[in-house]
Amino acid sequence: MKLVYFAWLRERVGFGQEEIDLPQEVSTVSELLNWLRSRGENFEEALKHPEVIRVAIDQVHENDLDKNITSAKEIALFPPMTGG
Amino acid sequence: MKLVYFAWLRERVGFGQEEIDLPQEVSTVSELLNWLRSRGENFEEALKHPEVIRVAIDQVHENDLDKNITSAKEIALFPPMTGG
Amino acid sequence: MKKPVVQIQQDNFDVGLEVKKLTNTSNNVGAIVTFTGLCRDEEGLLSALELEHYPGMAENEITRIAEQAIERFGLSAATVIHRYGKIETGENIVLVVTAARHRQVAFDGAQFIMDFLKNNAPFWKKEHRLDGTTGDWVDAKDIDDQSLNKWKPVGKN
Amino acid sequence: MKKPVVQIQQDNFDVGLEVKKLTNTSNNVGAIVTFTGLCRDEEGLLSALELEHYPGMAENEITRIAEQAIERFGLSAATVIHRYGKIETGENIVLVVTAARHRQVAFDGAQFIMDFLKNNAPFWKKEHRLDGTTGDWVDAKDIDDQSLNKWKPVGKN
Repeated sequence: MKLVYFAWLRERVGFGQEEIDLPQEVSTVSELLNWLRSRGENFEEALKHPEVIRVAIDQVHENDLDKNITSAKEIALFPPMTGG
Repeated sequence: MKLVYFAWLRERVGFGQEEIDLPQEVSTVSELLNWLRSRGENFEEALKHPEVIRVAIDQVHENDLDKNITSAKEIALFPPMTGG
Repeated sequence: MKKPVVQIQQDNFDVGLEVKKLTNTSNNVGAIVTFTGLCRDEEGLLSALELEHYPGMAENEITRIAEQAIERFGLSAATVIHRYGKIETGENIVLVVTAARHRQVAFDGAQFIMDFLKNNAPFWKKEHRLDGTTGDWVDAKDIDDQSLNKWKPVGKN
Repeated sequence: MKKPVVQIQQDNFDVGLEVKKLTNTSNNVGAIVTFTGLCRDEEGLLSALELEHYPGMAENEITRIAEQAIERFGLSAATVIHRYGKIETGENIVLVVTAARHRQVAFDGAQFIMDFLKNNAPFWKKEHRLDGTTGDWVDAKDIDDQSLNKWKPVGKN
């Protein structure tokens, strides 16, 4: 599975994308966020304000933290958008 | 005093403008409209639907039929506007 | 207060050029809205519209409306160009351009100008039909009148 | 349903050209509205904005929003162009063009697209300051979130 990060979230994580194998105990968005936080200080810092983390599954916005992600190809994490 | 007519009102009157001397008994918008109607069939036809006659005094819209017009230089009569 | 640019002319206008003029007025403009009104063929009925106007009053009335919009919404700039004479279907009739720091203000300013222009600017349209006949004078629409209702009077300060 | 034109690009766009493209689609278009979003200098603080985007999703999300606008308001046509990369103050960032028979529809369609684009299109802005330092990431504004409230869901027919 591909994980991609944007804007200050990318800067805090330290890179823009990575390929991961989802651990067996991770099957929802909120479980993914918890697992990522355990991967180091950079992720802890990047994800410390969950209320400003937006998630897209296969390039579609996903607001439901309980959404199953096991069949996703690409999950993106980013701050609230400021285009336009 | 100059009177000017526009659109179908101009077509029904038969000309676009004229110079007139305001009769002594005419001092308001509604008195002007009544006097004009007495000037011939063309004016009678042009002014027969008072609800669709708009009036401008010296190039400013005037909704008050009792407005005094004796010091006006130019009075315009026209149908509802359809610009834009 | 910034003065609006108001032009009443027979010639066509260039939307891109008028936008560029307002873009360069300040680096603190964040939003430009344009409205272009065009001559519709009304499902193939019309070949053109003939626009009659009241010279002098047309400029004055549109200037007054644009000045009100600049003051009420705090626009950075506003341009209004209205054509007269014979205008073929598909051609431009009227252009409104508003510039502001933020988008809602630019949108509101442009809509305000168009709503009042429709009701108060002394222009009248006569139809030229594709079959060669001269058609009717276009009727004023109730909907244009109603569109003023959304601009309730604001208290003076 | 007419498909919107959506472009995500580094290069600038030409407002006049995009308007002309929609003008020529039909002689029954009576109204064209454009919205141009520009890079403000924030009272002399900024020299530029760096726009980061999510390739693929940016196109998809804006296309979805523009298609919704076309269907909901019955637009004749819609174009959205959004730039990315480094954009100097005074330069264009985003363009929305809507065409319709009547003006209220064109205005509503353009505002709808901008309101949803602001909240849902995956773009992020980072400040470049005039003093040479790299500034903050621009914060999302509550007002952009609230601006969605005016577009209440409509019943399906």
